[in-house]
Amino acid sequence: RGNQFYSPLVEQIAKDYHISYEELARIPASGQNGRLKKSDIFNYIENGRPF
Amino acid sequence: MSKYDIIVVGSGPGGYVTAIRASQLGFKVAVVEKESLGGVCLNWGCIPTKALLKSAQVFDYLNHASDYGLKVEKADKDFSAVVKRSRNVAEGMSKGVQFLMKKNKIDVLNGNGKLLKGKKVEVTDKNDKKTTYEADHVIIATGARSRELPNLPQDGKKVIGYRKAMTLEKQPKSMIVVGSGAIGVEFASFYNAMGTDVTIVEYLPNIVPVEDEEVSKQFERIYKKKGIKIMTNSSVESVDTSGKNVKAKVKTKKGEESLEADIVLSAVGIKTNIENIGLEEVGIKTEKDKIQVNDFYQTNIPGYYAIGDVTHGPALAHVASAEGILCVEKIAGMKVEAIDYGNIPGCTYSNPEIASVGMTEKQAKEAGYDIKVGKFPFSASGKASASGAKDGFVKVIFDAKYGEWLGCHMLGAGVTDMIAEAVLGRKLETTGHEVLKTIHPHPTMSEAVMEAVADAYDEVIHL
Amino acid sequence: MSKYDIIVVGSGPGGYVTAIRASQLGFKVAVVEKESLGGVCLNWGCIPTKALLKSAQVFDYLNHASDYGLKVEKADKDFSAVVKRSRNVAEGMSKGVQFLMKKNKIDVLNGNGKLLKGKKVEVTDKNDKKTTYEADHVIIATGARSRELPNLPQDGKKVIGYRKAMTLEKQPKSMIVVGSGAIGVEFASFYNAMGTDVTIVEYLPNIVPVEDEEVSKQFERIYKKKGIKIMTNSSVESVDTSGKNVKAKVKTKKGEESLEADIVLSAVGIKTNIENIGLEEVGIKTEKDKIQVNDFYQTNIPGYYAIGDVTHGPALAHVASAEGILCVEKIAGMKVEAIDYGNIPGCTYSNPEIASVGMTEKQAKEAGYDIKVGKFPFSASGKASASGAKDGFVKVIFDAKYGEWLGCHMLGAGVTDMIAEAVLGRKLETTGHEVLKTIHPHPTMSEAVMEAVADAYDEVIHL
Ligand SMILES: Cc1cc2nc3c(=O)[nH]c(=O)nc-3n(C[C@H](O)[C@H](O)[C@H](O)COP(=O)(O)OP(=O)(O)OC[C@H]3O[C@@H](n4cnc5c(N)ncnc54)[C@H](O)[C@@H]3O)c2cc1C
Ligand SMILES: Cc1cc2nc3c(=O)[nH]c(=O)nc-3n(C[C@H](O)[C@H](O)[C@H](O)COP(=O)(O)OP(=O)(O)OC[C@H]3O[C@@H](n4cnc5c(N)ncnc54)[C@H](O)[C@@H]3O)c2cc1C
Repeated sequence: RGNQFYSPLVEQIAKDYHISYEELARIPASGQNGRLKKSDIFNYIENGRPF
Repeated sequence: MSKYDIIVVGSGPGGYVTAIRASQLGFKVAVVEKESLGGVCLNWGCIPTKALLKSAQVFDYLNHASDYGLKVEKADKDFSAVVKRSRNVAEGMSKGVQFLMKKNKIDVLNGNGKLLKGKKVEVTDKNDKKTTYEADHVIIATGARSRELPNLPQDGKKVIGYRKAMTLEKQPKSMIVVGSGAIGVEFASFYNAMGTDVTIVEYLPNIVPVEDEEVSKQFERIYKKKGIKIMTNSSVESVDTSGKNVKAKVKTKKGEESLEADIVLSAVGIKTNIENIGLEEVGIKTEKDKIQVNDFYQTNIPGYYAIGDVTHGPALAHVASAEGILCVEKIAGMKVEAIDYGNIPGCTYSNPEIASVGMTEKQAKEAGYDIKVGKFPFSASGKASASGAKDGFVKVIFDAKYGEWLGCHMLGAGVTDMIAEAVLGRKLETTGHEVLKTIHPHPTMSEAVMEAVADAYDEVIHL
Repeated sequence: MSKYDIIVVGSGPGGYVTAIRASQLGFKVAVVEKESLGGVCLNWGCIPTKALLKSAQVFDYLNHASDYGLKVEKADKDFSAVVKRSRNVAEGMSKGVQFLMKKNKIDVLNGNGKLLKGKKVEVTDKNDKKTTYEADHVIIATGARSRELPNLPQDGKKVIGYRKAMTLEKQPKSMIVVGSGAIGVEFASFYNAMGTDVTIVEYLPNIVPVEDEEVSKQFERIYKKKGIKIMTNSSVESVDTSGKNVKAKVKTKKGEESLEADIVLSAVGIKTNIENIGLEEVGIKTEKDKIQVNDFYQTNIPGYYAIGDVTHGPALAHVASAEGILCVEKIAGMKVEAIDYGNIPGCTYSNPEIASVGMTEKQAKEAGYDIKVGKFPFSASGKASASGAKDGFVKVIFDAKYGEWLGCHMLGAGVTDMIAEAVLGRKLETTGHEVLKTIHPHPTMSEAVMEAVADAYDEVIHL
């Protein structure tokens, strides 16, 4: 699962959208210390998964 | 002319906390205050009411001592001593702020502040002496006061606001509380415990109307059991203070009723302090009684900021403080994250207490979520039984799809200290699973959170 | 011969919770109990002691009524009524378990259980009738009892264990409590509040020795102020019960002292119930008085499991329950995560309360962490002032490198309900930053958590 910690909610959403940990790692994170938030992952999905 | 990095106008939990954080960040700071340090919260709000409510709680214990195997011969309250204790606590806190100002090398400018163009603040002291100060950043934190309704003018004697309600010389025999938000029901709780005959008049269909409907309903049942009269869907049309008592005409769904009481407490919300502080002169925009700001509390005029009750968002002390901290951290160039107004806890320190965060069941449904709801009543909790505090419950709401914790609603003893778990959990974007697998200590009231989550997923043990 | 999917031996918070979860998962379940449903916890542990402590708290309020502006002419306790209330609460909870067993269609087999080979359990009822039952899985949850020291033999009259200590017919004038773990100091708290002259004798250098040293020290100061005598680095060498009182010879660092009291309470830990339950016959391995199990509570013999006090790990009710749930979820083939024994909260319901989770400062240092420590005393908390509960503090420990929340230690009113935030935060692998930016409601005791974290990062506001 890579070296990054993902919140349980982000993990659930990623699972649902079949987003791998490699892909998750590319999503820009807006939380402190690079924490990836629900809003980040949904922004990414809405933008058509550009990375 | 003295020059500061930051001048904060108003020293409530918005203003004084802002000043301290700014000083920590290396700014030279002054705070302008025309009354007492600490603002409404410390002097006329959060703190003195909690002191009154503590006396009420202890009095309640005295009156129910035999439930605990104890004997009391003659329990009584000394109303003026109760009020005096509350004032002492408030004064102590205000002195504490004074100490904090000194410790953080913050100048306190006593007097009425008015904004001038060019990031200047004119301070008029009690001898009408005017001094002008300059700053790089001016932060408005002038807060709010009790809102007056045209048909409920406060005379400070028989029709009163919150300040008078916490400093009455004599305990009223009867009281009509208009409005059932946190402030209204807290006073209702206090005066009912003291033995005053209390009637609550609420315009909306439910008391504590911002809460989840189940909380409101259960709370209403408990209040009624305590002997508090509750009139919902009702509004006070007019008051007549000419006689010995107050007479209030109340419009209900069934028609007009006439009530009589020693005192009417108007607790229908707040009015911001935005008049005569120079907003127009500087050109700062307001909207619906609030100063308009962006995510970082900047007004439309560069160098001027506003935080706390004077801006949009819930009028709560912890919100005012958080906004102020964020505002100055942004000024200091720190990487900050905007406040998530969806994750602000709201608490009512009545008996029983109410605490909640996030969406109510209704809001979650209206937002289109497919939800899982769980509920655990304290009547099934071992700790609640041992403590004689079986009223209330914890209710949790999850998104069925991803497991997001959409809302948490608590009613019961001590829940205002328990809601932090839900706020942190939501901040960390937990799902129900992690809460369920977080081992809560036994026997505690907090186990009810875990059990409510279990109930949402049909795994509850003690139901 | 009746056949079950799962037979649980012992119905404490380990056993009965296991049985309920197993039933939810579709198993046919029986639970064997030789005494009362609910085990030590409901009948002789967690619950009845908390009922006693609640009476003590209320009695404390009665005695300090004037601090709250209240008047009490004559406050007294009715010791036997206090005890009776506690027994009633315990009975009510035990009946609750009975109801839960029925509701979940769990067979309760009354009698003494003994394991036989081939996953069988022989139950001997009170008329000495033996019946043998068969199961696919046998779970041992026989718990523990008060440990007896050779030089402190319990006669149940003047030298007693916890059961007797919560059911004394007469309040002792003086009491020596041997051992200052949670159980010892809870009884010390109760009897001190009731007016008994209490002396604590502790072998180790600090009372509540598993807690962070700062907690122990502060707790000791508070206890001494209440008039509790405390002897640390001391041990009871022998007791003489031949006279009217008990005479205890206590070895201290300074030499031998002789104490006298009505009663000596031995609270020096527990002894597991592993004798005569068939372990040897079946071949189940034990080690240092505990049944050996793996991460999923399987013993060395397939089909036999053990959970709760009878196994390694802290002897706590919430641990027993969590172990049982995990054990049957694993049996059911669910994907389960082993319990993180580093994240188990421990609570002491004395006055003030103690709650903690994770490492103490000393442990963190010994583990080689470079740490940041923060502390916020309740004396600086507005809510604590309003409540008259300024004793205590919240202390937090973070790893300086990655920000991991290594430990949280709380002393004060209501902290046993506040520790859940730290447990959940640690479960979700938070860093200090998120806790700091989680808006805690004002005014609450829980703000102290946020402020302690702020202190660790030199951002504390109210100090
Ligand atoms: C009865 C009551 C109970 C409450 N209980 C709670 C509670 O339990 N929890 C909670 O979160 N919130 C509670 N609140 C709300 C809380 O008090 C406010 O949200 C909070 O005080 C807002 O802080 P603030 O700093 O924005 O403004 P304020 O606290 O209103 O402070 C504004 C300060 O500015 C000063 N000021 C105004 N104009 C000027 C000027 N021109 N020049 C100089 N000084 C000026 C005022 O004198 C005042 O001191 C309660 C409110 C009331 C009335
Ligand atoms: C005074 C006191 C206060 C405590 N307070 C707390 C607290 O506040 N919080 C906390 O977490 N923990 C507390 N504890 C500890 C807690 O009670 C135990 O950790 C918990 O009860 C362990 O649960 P268990 O299910 O493993 O065993 P137990 O609760 O000991 O239950 C074992 C059951 O098995 C039955 N049994 C034993 N042998 C047999 C047999 N051969 N056949 C049939 N039945 C049998 C016993 O009768 C008993 O009912 C306290 C303990 C004491 C003594």
